[in-house]
Amino acid sequence: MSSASLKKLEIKTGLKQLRELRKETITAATTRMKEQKQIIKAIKNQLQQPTTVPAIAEAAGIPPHMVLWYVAALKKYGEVKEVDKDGCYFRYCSIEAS
Amino acid sequence: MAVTPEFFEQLERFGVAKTFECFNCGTCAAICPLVYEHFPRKLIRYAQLGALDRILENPKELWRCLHCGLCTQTCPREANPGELILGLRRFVVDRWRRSQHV
Amino acid sequence: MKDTTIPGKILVLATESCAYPGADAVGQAHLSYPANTYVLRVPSPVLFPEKFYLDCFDKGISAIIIMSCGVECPYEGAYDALAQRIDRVYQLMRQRGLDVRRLRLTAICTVCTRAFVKEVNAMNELIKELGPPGTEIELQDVAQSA
Amino acid sequence: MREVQIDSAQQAQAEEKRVGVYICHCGGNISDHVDVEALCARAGQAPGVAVARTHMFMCSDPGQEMIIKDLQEGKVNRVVVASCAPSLHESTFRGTLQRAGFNPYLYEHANIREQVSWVHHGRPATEKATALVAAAAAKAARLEPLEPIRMDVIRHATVIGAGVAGLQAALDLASRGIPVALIEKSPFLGGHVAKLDNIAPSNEKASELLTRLTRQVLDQPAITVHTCTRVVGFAGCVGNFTLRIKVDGEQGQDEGKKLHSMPTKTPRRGVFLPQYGVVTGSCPENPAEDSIETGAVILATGFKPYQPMFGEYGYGRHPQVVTLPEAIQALAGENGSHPVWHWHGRPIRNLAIIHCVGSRQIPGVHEAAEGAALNEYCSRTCCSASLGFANQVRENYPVTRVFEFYRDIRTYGRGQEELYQRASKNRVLFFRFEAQEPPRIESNGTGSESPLQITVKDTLTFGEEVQVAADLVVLAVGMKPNGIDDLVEMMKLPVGSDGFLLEVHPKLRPVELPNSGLLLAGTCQAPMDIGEATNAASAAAVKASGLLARGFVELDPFVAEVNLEQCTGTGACVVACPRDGALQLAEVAVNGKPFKKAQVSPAFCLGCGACVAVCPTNAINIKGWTLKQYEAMVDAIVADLAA
Amino acid sequence: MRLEAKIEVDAVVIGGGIAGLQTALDLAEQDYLVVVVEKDASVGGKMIRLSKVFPTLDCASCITTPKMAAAAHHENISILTYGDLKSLDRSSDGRLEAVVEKKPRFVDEAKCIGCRQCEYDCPILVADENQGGFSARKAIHIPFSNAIPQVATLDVDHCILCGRCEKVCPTQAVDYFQQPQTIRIHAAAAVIATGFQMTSLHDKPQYGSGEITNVIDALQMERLLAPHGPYNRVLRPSDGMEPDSIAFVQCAGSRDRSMGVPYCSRVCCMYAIKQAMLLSGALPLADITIYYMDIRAFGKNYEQFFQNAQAMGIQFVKAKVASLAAAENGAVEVCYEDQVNGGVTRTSHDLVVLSLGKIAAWNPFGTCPVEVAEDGFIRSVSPRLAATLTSMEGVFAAGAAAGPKDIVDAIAEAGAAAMKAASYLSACHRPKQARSGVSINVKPQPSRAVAMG
Amino acid sequence: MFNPRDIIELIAHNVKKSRNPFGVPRMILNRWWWRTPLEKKGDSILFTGLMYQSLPIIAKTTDQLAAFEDSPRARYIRLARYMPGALAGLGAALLTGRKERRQSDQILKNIATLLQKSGVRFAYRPDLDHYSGILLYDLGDQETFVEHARYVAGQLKHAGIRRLITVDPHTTYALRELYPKVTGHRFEVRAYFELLNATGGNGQRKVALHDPCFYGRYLELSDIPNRLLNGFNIECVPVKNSANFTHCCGGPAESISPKLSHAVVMRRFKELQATGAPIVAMCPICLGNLKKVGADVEDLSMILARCA
Repeated sequence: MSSASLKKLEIKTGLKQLRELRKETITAATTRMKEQKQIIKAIKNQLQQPTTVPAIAEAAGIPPHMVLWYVAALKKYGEVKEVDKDGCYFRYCSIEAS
Repeated sequence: MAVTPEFFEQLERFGVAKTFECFNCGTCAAICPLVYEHFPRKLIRYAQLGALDRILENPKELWRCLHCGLCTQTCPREANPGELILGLRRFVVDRWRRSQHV
Repeated sequence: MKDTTIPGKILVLATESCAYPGADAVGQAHLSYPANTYVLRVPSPVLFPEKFYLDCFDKGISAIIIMSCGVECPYEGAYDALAQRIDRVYQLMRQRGLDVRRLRLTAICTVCTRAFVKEVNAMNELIKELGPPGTEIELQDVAQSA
Repeated sequence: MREVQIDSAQQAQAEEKRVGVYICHCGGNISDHVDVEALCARAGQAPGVAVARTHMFMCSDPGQEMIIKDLQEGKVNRVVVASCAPSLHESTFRGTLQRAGFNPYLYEHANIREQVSWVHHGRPATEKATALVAAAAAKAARLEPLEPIRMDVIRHATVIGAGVAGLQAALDLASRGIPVALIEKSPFLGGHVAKLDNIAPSNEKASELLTRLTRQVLDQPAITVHTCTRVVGFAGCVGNFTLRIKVDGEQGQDEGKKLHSMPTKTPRRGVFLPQYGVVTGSCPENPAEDSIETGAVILATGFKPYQPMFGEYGYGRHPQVVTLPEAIQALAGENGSHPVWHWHGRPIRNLAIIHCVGSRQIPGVHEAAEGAALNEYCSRTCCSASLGFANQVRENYPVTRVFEFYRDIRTYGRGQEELYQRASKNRVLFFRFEAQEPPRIESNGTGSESPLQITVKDTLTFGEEVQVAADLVVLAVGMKPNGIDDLVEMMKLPVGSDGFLLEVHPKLRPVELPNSGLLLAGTCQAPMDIGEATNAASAAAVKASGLLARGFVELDPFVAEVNLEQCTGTGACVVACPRDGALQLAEVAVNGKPFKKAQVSPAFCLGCGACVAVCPTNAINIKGWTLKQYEAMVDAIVADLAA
Repeated sequence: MRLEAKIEVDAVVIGGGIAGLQTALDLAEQDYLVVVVEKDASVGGKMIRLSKVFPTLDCASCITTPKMAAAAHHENISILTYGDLKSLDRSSDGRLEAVVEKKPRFVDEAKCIGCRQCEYDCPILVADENQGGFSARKAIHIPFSNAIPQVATLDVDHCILCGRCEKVCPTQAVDYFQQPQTIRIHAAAAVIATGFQMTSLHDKPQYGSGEITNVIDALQMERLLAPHGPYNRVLRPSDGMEPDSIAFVQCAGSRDRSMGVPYCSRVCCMYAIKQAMLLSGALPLADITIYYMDIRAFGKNYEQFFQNAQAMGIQFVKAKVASLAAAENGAVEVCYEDQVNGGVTRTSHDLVVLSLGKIAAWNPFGTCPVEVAEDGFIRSVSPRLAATLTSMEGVFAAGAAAGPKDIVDAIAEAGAAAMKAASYLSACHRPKQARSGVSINVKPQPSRAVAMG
Repeated sequence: MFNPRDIIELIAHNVKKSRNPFGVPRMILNRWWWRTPLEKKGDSILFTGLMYQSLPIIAKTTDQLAAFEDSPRARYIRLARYMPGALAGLGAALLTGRKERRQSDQILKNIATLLQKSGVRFAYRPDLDHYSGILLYDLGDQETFVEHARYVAGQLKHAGIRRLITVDPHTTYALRELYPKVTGHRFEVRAYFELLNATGGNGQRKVALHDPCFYGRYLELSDIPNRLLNGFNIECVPVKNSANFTHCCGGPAESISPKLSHAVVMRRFKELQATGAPIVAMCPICLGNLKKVGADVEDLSMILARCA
C-alpha cells in the first residue's frame, strides 16, 4: 500500500473511533439536523411567494419566533431575501423562486 | 408641607429601622398586589419627611396591606417597606389606645 | 454570459479607514452587486481636484460614488473641504451639461454592507436611465432647440 | 535659505519599471469564479508588466518564494499581488519585498476576492478582475521607494501643572528613565486635592495621599520641579519642543498663593499645608526666564471650581449659603470640641446641600454669568463629594440633620453607590427637583431658629411643595476648566464647546492632541475624580514614554511632497492645508536663484491631500498616493483590457 | 499527552477586548514583548459586537478593528486566541507563569484562509451567540465578519462528523483530531483585562426570567441595531414585526440588592440613550421610552448627549420598573409607579430592552491568587493614585475587569495599566534582548496517533 | 372597608377573653383529636395553633362581613365586642356547617397520620395547643400580641416542651421568628412537612402548588413540599410567581376588606388556573380564600395522605 492510502486508512479508522467517542452528541445533533431540514423545507415551501413571518407561521404551523430565526439564517446563507414591507412586517421570498 | 424629621425617632420605638434606606424607586408600589395609588411608597415617603398629619389623614389605608412581604422581597435597597407598614400600624394602634385613655 | 445591460462603469472612491473595509465586508457577507463597480482605495477623497472628476467622465466613467467616512473622518477639516469641492464639481458638471446625479458623496462605515449595496444599485439604476456620460448634452441641445 | 539643485535630465534617466503580477487562486475562492489563467494571460499584456504568474496560495511560503526569486533575478522591480483584501495580506507581501532586499513600498495590492470573486460570478467577475489588476499594475509602474520619516527626539518630557495628574505623570515618566520638567505656577504641589479633607468614597485623607505622592516626586532625581513658574513661549514639533519659562518670583504671585501669607513661618520642603499643598521651598524673589528643550509636553493644568453668581441659590445674599469647597474647609478646621458643628458661632442643626450648581445647565432654563457660556456638562464628582461630606457631618455630628436636593444622583463609580446607600443609612433626607423648578432659598420668618428656609417642589413627594429649615446651605459647585488662554493661544490647543481641552478622539486617541507630542492628563480635559485623573495621567505618560522610548520616532511616509521644479509658489496649498505648521511658503534657492516654494513639515503633515487638489501645477502630491497614479488607474479601468 | 509550548515574554495580557488590546499596544510601543491571551475565537471583546458607541455615535467596528489589526500586526505582540487560562501565578524563579490551554478549533490556524467554504457547506444550524441568538451560524464557522483572526472554528457539540467541511476546504485545514495544547507563558508582568459579563436575565423573575420573547437584553439590541445584524434591521424577535413602541428598563441588573448587585454598572444609562437615539433614527415613527431611576450621564459630552435625546422626543420616565409580563399579540406589559401622577401604571410596548448590569467575567479563584473586592471585580490596592495596581506584585488590572467602566474610561485605564507595567518592568527587569528572540509556534499539530492511543 | 380599629379591638378583646380571635371556647373549636389515638406525653408536640380549626368560622364570619362592607351597618362591627365574647364566637361557630368542620378536622388527622407514618415521635396536648396570636401581630396590636405570646410560651415552657411541629405557615412564623424576640423563649419549630420522608410512585399527576407568603418568602420553605410531591411522582407545574416571589391569596385582608381580598384572590386564582392543573395549598387562609372563589383546591396534607 502506498503511504498516501495508508494515511487515508488511518484517518478512516481514526474517524470511526472519534464517532464512537462522541456518539451521544452526534446522535443528538443528527436529530436536530433532521428537524431543521423539515422545518426549513416547510418554511421554504411558503417562501415561493413573498410572504411575512406570521403568515408562514400560520400556514406551516411553526411558532413565529422560530420562523423568524430560520428566515434570518436562510437570509444569511443567501437562500432567502427580503422583498418589501407589508404593514408592520416584511415579506421574504426564496432566492430560487425570484 | 413642612419637614419634621424628629418624627422618625418615635417610629423607631415601634420597630421601624430601615425606612431611610428607601431611595423612592417605586418598586414596592408597583409590585404590591393591592395596586393602590402610591401605596406603600407614599407612607414611606411621609415617614421619611415626618409628615405625621399625612399619615393620620387616612390611617385605615395602613390596614389594606396584606403583609405578604413581596415589597420587602423585591426592594432593591433592602429598605423593608413591610416593616414600616407594620410599625405604622403599631404606632397608630398605640395612639388610638392612648387617646382613648385620655 | 455577458451582462449586456451594464450601461457603463462606476468608480467608487472609498476611504481607507471606513468605506474600503466596508466594501470588503460586502464580500465577506457574500452579497452581490453589479460588476461594473470599481473601488479605489484613497486616504481621503479631498485629494482629488475638480478636474479629476471631470476627466473621469470624459474618459467614459459613467458615475462616481465617493464613499467617505463622513463625520468620522480621521483628517480634521478634510470632510468639509471635500463637501465644498463637490459643490464646485456640481457647478462645473452643470456647465458641461452633465447630470449631477452621476457624482454622489456618501458616508459608508466598515460594516455598512447594506448601505454599500444600496448605493451601488441605485447608481446603476440611474446610469441605466441616463446612458453614457455626455449623452445628456445632446438631450439638452434637443430640448433647447425645441 | 535652502539650496536645491534640480537636474531635469536625472529624472528622465530613472530606472525602467518592470512590474510582476502574481495572481492567487485562493484554493478556489478566487479561481472558482474568476478565470485565473485568462486573467494571467491578459495581465501579462498590460503596459509595464514584465511577468504574470499564478499560484494556488500566494500567501504561502512557496508563493512568496516565487516573488522573491523574480525580484532577485531582476525580472521585476515592482510587485502586484491579486488576492484577498489588502487588510489581510498587504503587510505580508510588503514583508516579502523587504526579505528580497527591496523597498516594501514598491508593492501594490489588487483585491480580487472580497471585491470580485465573492460578489460577482462568471464572465463579469473575470473582466472586473482584469481591470483591477491592470489598474494595480498601472499604479505599480508609478511607485517610488519610500522611507518612513524618522525624527530624532529629545528624551525629556515636560509636565505643566503639579496637581495629582501632573505629579503622577511626572513620576511615571521618571520611572521609565525619562528626565521630566514639572512646571507649576503656584509655589505648591498638589493642586485642588490640597483643598480636600476626606476623599470619597474610600475616606482617605487628602493630606496623606498628597504627602505620599509628592515625597516620591521630590525624591525622584529625574524630576526637576519648577514652582512659581509659567510657560511663556512655545515652539517646535514632536520630539523637539522648546518651552520658554518664566519664574514669577514672589512679586508675581497671587495674593492668596504667596508663601509669606501661609500659616507657618518657615515652610519646609515636603510639608503639607492644608488648603495650600506641599511646599517645595521658597519662591525666588526676582523674576527670571529660562528655556527647556523637551520631547513631549503633558498638559495637566486642571480645573477651577465653579463660582456661583450673586443671588444664585441665595449665594452672596445670605451669608449662610456657601460652596462645597468652603464647607469642606470649614468642617476640616473644626477641632471637634463642640458636640454640634458651629459656623461663625452658630450651631448647624439643619444642613442643606444643593446639587448641580453650575453644572448640567440648560439653555433657556439657566442663565450664564456675563460673557460666559453655560456649563451644560455634568461635573461628575460633585454627587460623591456631597454624599461623602453629608456622611462626614452625620457621622461626626449626629445632631445635625442633612438634606440633599438633587436632580439625579450620579454615584457611578466603584464604591460610590455604596456611599449613597450609607448616606441613606445615615438618614440623610433626599429631595428631587426638576431643573425648571429649582429649590428656592429664603430668609426664615421671625421666630424660627434657622435663618433660612428652602422650598422645593419634590418629585419624590408626588410633586408637592416641601419646606425645609436650614442653618447652612451648601452648594455642590461643579468644575470649570482652568484659565489657560495663554497656553491655548501659544500652543494652538483645541478647546471643546465645554471649554475643556479637546482630545483627538475619545476612544482612538483619548489623551492625545492633534499636535503630535502634546498630551492631556486629568481635569484639563474633562471633570474627573482623583483616581480617573491619575489613570488619565498614566495613560498620557505611557504615550509620551512610547514616543520618547527609542530616541526617535518613525512616521508614516505617506505625507505631502513638493516637486520644486513644478511648484510656482502660489501658496494655494498652504491655504487649503487643514493642519497648522504642515505647509508653508519658504524662500528656496533653486540652482542659485531664489524662489518662493511650498515646503512640507513631514512631522505635521497628516497626508490628507487637501493640498494636492488645489495645486494648479500638480506640484504637490501625497507620497504613495499620487494623483498621477490615480489617473493611471482610471485609465486602466477604462481601457478595458478584457474587451 | 498534550503538546506543550513555552513562551518567554515581558508581559502577558489576559483578555483581548478593547482594554487588553490597548494595554498590549501601549506596552509594545515601549519595545516590550507581549502576548495577549483571549478565550474567544476572535479578539475584540464586547466592543466589536456593538453597533455604535456613545457619545460620538461612531461605529464600534470602525474604532475596534484598527486596534485589533494593529495588535495583530505588531511585531512585539503575539495573540493567542481560543485559549483558556488555567493558572496565573508566580513560579519558583520569581517570574510569572501563565498556563493556557489552547482549545482545539479543529482547524489549522496556519492553513485556514478564512474563505468560509466549510461554513457554507456545513449542514447544521446553531443559534449564533454573536448575533444575540437571533440568527444561526453553522457548526463550523468564522465567528463574525470582522473577527481577527479570520479562522474557522468547529463546534464539536453540534458536529456530526459528516466530513463535508474537510472535503471542501481548499487548504486541508480541517483537522478532526486536533488536541488541546498547553502553553506556558513566562512573563515578568501581567495585565488582567478580562472584562465583564451582563447580569443574568434569570436573576430577576419579575422580568420574566428570559422567557418573554420580546424582552431582550442590551447586547442583543446592539446586534439588532448593527448594520450587519441578524435581521439587518430592527425587528422584534417573536414574529418579525417592526416595533412601534420600545421601552428600555434601566437598572435591570444593577443597583438592586434583591439581585445581589448593589453597585451601579456605570454604562447602562448611556448605552440605553444611545440605543434609543439609534432606534429613533431607524424607526422615526416609533415611541421610545426609557424608565430610569437616575440618569447617569457623567462623562465628557454625555450630558449633552442626554439632552439631545430628550430633544429628539425620547420619553424619560422616572420609575423603576417592578415587573414585566407577556401581553396580547406579543406585546410586553411594563408595570411601574408613576411617581408624580396616578401611581401604579401599566403600559404596553412591542419590545422591551433590559439594561442589564455588569458583573465580572472572570473569577480568579483557583486560577490566580489575585484579590477580588466585594463586588467581584479585581481589587485595586491604590484606587486613587494607581487604580491598576492589584494585590499581586507585577500584576495589573485594566478596563471592566477592575470594575464597570465605559469604553473611554477603559481605554484610559488600559494606558495606565501599560504605564504601570512598563514602570514595573523597567524597575525589576532587564530590557528586552534581541528582537528576534521570541517566536511563538503554537501551531496545533495533528496528533491522531496520540489521540487514539 | 371596615374600620380597622373596630376589628382590632374586637379581636384583641376575644383573644384576651378566650385566647382565640373568635372568642370561641377551645372545647368547641378544637375537637379533631377526639377518638384519635395520639400520644399524650413527650416534649415534642404537634402544635396546630388552631388555625385549621378556625377555617370554617373564618369562612362564615367573612361571608357575613362581606355583606356588611361599605354598608351603613359596617360601623356596628365595633359593637360586637359588647356582646359576651364567648357568645358571639359561639354563634359563629354554631353557624358553621358540620361538613366544613369535618374537612378541616380531616386535614389535621391526615397530618398526624403522615407524621406517624414517617416515624416522627410526637405527642398531642389539646390543653397546650393554643392560638399563636399572629393576627394581632399582623394587625399591629403589638401589646396584646406580646401579652398573649408570653402566655402561650409560658405554658409551653412550663410543660417542658422542646419541639413544636406546626401545620400552618402563620403559626410556624409566629413561633419560629416572633416568639424568641417577644417572649425570650425559643423552641425548635418545624413545619410538619419538613419531617416527612414518605415516597412512592403512585401519584402520577400534575398539580399547581400555591406557595403561601409565609412559607415562600418569610421562611423560604417552598422547595420542601415540592420535593415531597415529586417523591410521589407528582409533577408540580411551574406557577407564575412562586417561592420567594409568590403571589398573596388575599386572605389576610378578609377581616378588613373582603372586597379587596376578593380582588387579590381572583388575580392569584387566574395565575394558578392558567396552569390547568388542580391547585394544592398548604395554609388554611389560602385554602379558604381560594375555595371561596370556586377554585379546585385541596390541602397539601390531603394529597400526601392519599399517596403515602
